[in-house]
Amino acid sequence: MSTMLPFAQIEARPNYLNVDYGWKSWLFTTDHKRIALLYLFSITAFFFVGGAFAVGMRLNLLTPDGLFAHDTYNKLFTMHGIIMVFFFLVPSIPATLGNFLIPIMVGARDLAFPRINLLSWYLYIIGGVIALAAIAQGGVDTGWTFYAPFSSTYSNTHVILTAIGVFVSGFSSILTGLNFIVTVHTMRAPGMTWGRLPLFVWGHYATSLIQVLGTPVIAITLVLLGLERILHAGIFDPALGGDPVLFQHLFWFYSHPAVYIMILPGMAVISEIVACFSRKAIFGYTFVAISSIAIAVLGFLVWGHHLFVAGQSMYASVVFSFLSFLVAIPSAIKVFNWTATMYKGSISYETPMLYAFGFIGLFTMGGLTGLFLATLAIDVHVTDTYFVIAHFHYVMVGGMVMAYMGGIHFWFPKISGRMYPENWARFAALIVFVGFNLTFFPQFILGYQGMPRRYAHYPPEFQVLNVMSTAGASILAVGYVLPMIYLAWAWRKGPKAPQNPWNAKGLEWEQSPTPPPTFNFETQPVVTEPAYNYSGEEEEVQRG
Amino acid sequence: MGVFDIFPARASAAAGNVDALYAFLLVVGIGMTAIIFFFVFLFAVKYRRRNADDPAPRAIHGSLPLEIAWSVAPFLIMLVMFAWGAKLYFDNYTPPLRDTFDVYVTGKQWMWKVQYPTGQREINELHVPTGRPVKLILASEDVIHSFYIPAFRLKHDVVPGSYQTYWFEPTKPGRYRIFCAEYCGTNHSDMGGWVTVMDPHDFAEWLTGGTGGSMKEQGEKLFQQYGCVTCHVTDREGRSPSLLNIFGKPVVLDDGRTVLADEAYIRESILNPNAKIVKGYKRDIMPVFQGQINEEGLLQLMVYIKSLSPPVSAGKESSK
Amino acid sequence: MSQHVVSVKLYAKVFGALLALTITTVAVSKLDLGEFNVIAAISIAVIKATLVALFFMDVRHATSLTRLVVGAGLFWLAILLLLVLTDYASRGWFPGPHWL
Amino acid sequence: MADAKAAVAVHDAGLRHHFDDSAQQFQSSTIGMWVFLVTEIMFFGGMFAAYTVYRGLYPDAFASTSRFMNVTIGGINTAVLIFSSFTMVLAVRSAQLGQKKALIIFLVLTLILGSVFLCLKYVEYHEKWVDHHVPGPAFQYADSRYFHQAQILFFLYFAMTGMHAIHMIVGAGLLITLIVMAARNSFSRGWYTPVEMIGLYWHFVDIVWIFLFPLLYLIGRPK
Repeated sequence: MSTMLPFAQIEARPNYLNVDYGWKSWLFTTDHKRIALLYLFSITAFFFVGGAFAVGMRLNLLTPDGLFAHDTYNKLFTMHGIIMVFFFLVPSIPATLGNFLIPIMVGARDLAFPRINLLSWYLYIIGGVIALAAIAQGGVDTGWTFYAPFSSTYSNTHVILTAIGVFVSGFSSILTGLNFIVTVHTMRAPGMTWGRLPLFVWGHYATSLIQVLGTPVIAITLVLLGLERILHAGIFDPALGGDPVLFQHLFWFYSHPAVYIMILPGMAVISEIVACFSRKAIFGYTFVAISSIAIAVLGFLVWGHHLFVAGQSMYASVVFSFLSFLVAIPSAIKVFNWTATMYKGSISYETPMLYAFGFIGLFTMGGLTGLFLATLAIDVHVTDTYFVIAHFHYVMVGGMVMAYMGGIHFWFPKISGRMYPENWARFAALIVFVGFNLTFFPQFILGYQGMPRRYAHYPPEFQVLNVMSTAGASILAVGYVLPMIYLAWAWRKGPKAPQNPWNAKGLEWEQSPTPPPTFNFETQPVVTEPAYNYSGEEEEVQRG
Repeated sequence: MGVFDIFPARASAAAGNVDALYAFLLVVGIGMTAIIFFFVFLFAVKYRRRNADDPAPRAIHGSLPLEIAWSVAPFLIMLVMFAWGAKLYFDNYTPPLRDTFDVYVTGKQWMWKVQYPTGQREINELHVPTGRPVKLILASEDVIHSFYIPAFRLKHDVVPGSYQTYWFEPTKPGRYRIFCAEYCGTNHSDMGGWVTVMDPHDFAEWLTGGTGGSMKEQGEKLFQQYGCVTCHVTDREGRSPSLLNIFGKPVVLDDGRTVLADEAYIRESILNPNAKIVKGYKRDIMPVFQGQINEEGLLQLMVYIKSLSPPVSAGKESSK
Repeated sequence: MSQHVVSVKLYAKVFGALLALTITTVAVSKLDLGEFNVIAAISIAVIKATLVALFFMDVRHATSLTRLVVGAGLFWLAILLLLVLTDYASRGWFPGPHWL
Repeated sequence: MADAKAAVAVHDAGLRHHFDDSAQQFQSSTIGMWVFLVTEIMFFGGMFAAYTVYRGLYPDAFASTSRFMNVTIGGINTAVLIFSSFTMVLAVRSAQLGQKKALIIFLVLTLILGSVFLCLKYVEYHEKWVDHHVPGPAFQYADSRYFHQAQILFFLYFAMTGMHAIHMIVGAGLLITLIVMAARNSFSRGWYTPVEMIGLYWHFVDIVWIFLFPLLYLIGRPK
């Protein structure tokens, strides 16, 4: 453990925040920590833009006849989907926590390509601005899935402009993935073998594989869609000999692995939090690490389960259904290993751990309902209904956003040098858990009862459950606004954080000061013990 | 249907099978969730940190047998789900080959046009008899829609440019909702309607009510008008395969494949004849009709061509 | 830096082989081999691509990690092509498999 | 993205501050470049998937379009591009040996050959423009049976060769920066990473064309 500096001097010592001031030091920085903060503020902004659209949708669904005109509602759910998927969920943890922590966790001074990292943020902002421009001019009403031939021929909204926005921000995701892969391969500190890498790094390595291998396919799909919309050559238009199912194949080839881009970083954060707050090594470290890679690889084989009813041949559907069950196993292994880690641990209930409990419970429900959708006969009944909406919100909001909030609270001291108010944070976590379940559990029932998704008006018999869902959404909104307030307050006025407030293991806590200097370490770190060595055993132990 | 009913109204035998599978999945799902919630709660309380300076617990790095157990066990349960789901999927999407009551449904931006072989036409309404397999032949005139009847637990995307089919055998008379389940534009949420299940007696009565020129006659007119009859029926020079008695039977193609002469095959052979050439016949003989015959005309031609293959005498059991 | 320097002669030989293969593929396309036209064209292209990759892009002396990255790229391209084709290839099959 | 590869020499011949030694930096650049090339494989892979599907669905229409593909220009272009790959690899070799003059000559040769390719490509596109074979409202096709299906093939033709041409133009831009840097003695026996990386990129674009040529030009059933 490096020597503990008395409180007073911590602030004086130069760190990545106070080493330089002024907008130039932010907009032209190549320091991965500052780029992480740039991403943090822009992603939070997009999260609340997407959230505003969600509030609009829930208000409209209070009554069977809806509040808004059809077109407005169609644009609301489309923009909610696009902003949340491409501008919040895909970049969130990798671009913020990943950017900030991976170099420190592997013991490097920065990512492999710092300038490409800055370019990645600029591409994200340019893509975001283009998408916002499309919204300002009237938005797009094709759904975030842009299905042809509606998007290529029949919709008269700003499809091409939005597609360009998503296309540009896609390259931001590719470059982040490329940066992480090269950093993990070539810039690990001496002693930091693959078997000692924190699971946070394993999770992001798997995510980067998907970002690098999947995103280019949606880039070319959007280019073809844009060309089709201009030339009407018929590549996706059945009236001119094209096949709209081909668009769905190319779209979902990226978009299903994209949901693993969203959840794997969440799992990565949860592995760290559960190990730290149980004060115990992760149970089955090798299995949890390898299951991240297994999810990344198998994730590319299963996209056909989005096309069971779309006109795909029955034999292909059977193949995709079987593969979709295979991909569920690594996720199950992770959940079992987290639970087993808590066995005989010494568990404390700080906020990150509350979010971890929430994640494990809700992600389990989200994953299991995924099995419902992988079962062919059930999918025929429930696809394109609110059952699917509930499933992916359980995984994305119940899983990913909970892990994101948990990660932000867990590393907030390291990032800002300050502590957040514990009781307010616990209260907010509770509200998020309650609000979330009230919002999305009724949608499972709505889904099996047959209420289709993307409906501006719905039959009266579905109203009661919809009102419950809207009520839940308002609670959830409060749950998301609270952290904004107390974290902003804590950034300036929170109590000074010691170097390792949670007594956690890992280079970022033990060998890097809080907040870290520009090059992360005063002396080059050397790793001598296995990851999560909370029990203080000296020698290398045979991995489970 | 009550507000909190987890099983909506059921109007066909297949719906019962799907509900049984759903019940099985619910049991497995709720069971697994309960196990996880129980253990997380138990460990969180039992092993909570009493005071700050508790000794760090001993590391347990993992156990291979446990890892294998909780990988293989879920996989076996999943195999049951997979096989059961796949079987029902094939049953529901593969119509019986003979004596089904065929209804032609065409999706158009924001309405469903339903046509019966006897010529009746309806908008957003479907009338079906109980106790007899009803086969839906689905087409679309513009974008992708999806003909969804929750009471039968069935839907299928209606992809323009091809026919999709599924079938059901209604059991409970009543009125059930029809929805469009694939987003198709502005009034996607208003593109619904009602399916009325009637017992055979009332249905026969209803059927004789509205009589327009039956689809078969209009199909025959088109069959003459486009000159199909000259090659496919009267011509004996063998330039093109005869269309008598071919519907529902396998057809051997020139590249050796065997294809079933169903609606999709006939439609494709009209619009894009070179796609599948029957063994022993030459390519590039039949003109391409892509873009010349609209959906309605195609459906009428289909009914007429099917009438050229009279169903085999009722005695033979339909192979399902 | 990659220390080994390759002789110009070897590069010239590879260059000659590539030109020869180009001429061959054009010549082969003139013959009527039915289905084999496509297979011949693609296999010649694969040979040419492998030559460029091994010699010109120096994958011969590359680290095993680089070879892994190249292999992964081709494997994922294969996933995209093959799984999309499982749908299109099996569309025309007999609709009802009676074994299930 | 490309400029990041042209790192400016700071002290130990181009070593950037966050790397321990230049071997680590070179290895990072190589892996980074290859990972980028994998993203390019998947990028073009999407179009190859669309091509494969439509060629499977409409073999006759695709075969009938081969009459309108100018195989001679295609063949010459293939030879030109292979030749440019050859000069590029010689350029990298001379950079390895620190022969500045030879490096510049070969880079200029590669640039010229790339421009020849683009000019021939322009000639082909113009020929198709005149024949009304550019997909869109003005598209015409001799054989009315395959009007729609041929338009899809020409759409794929222009999409794939167009995307390839854009990559050629970007490659030409990179070559120009390399020539300027070489002229300014930025490279040495110890550090010539940008030359090697852009060489990899150039060879990749050549490999894409090696697949495009037979698939788009040589699909006709000989009459």
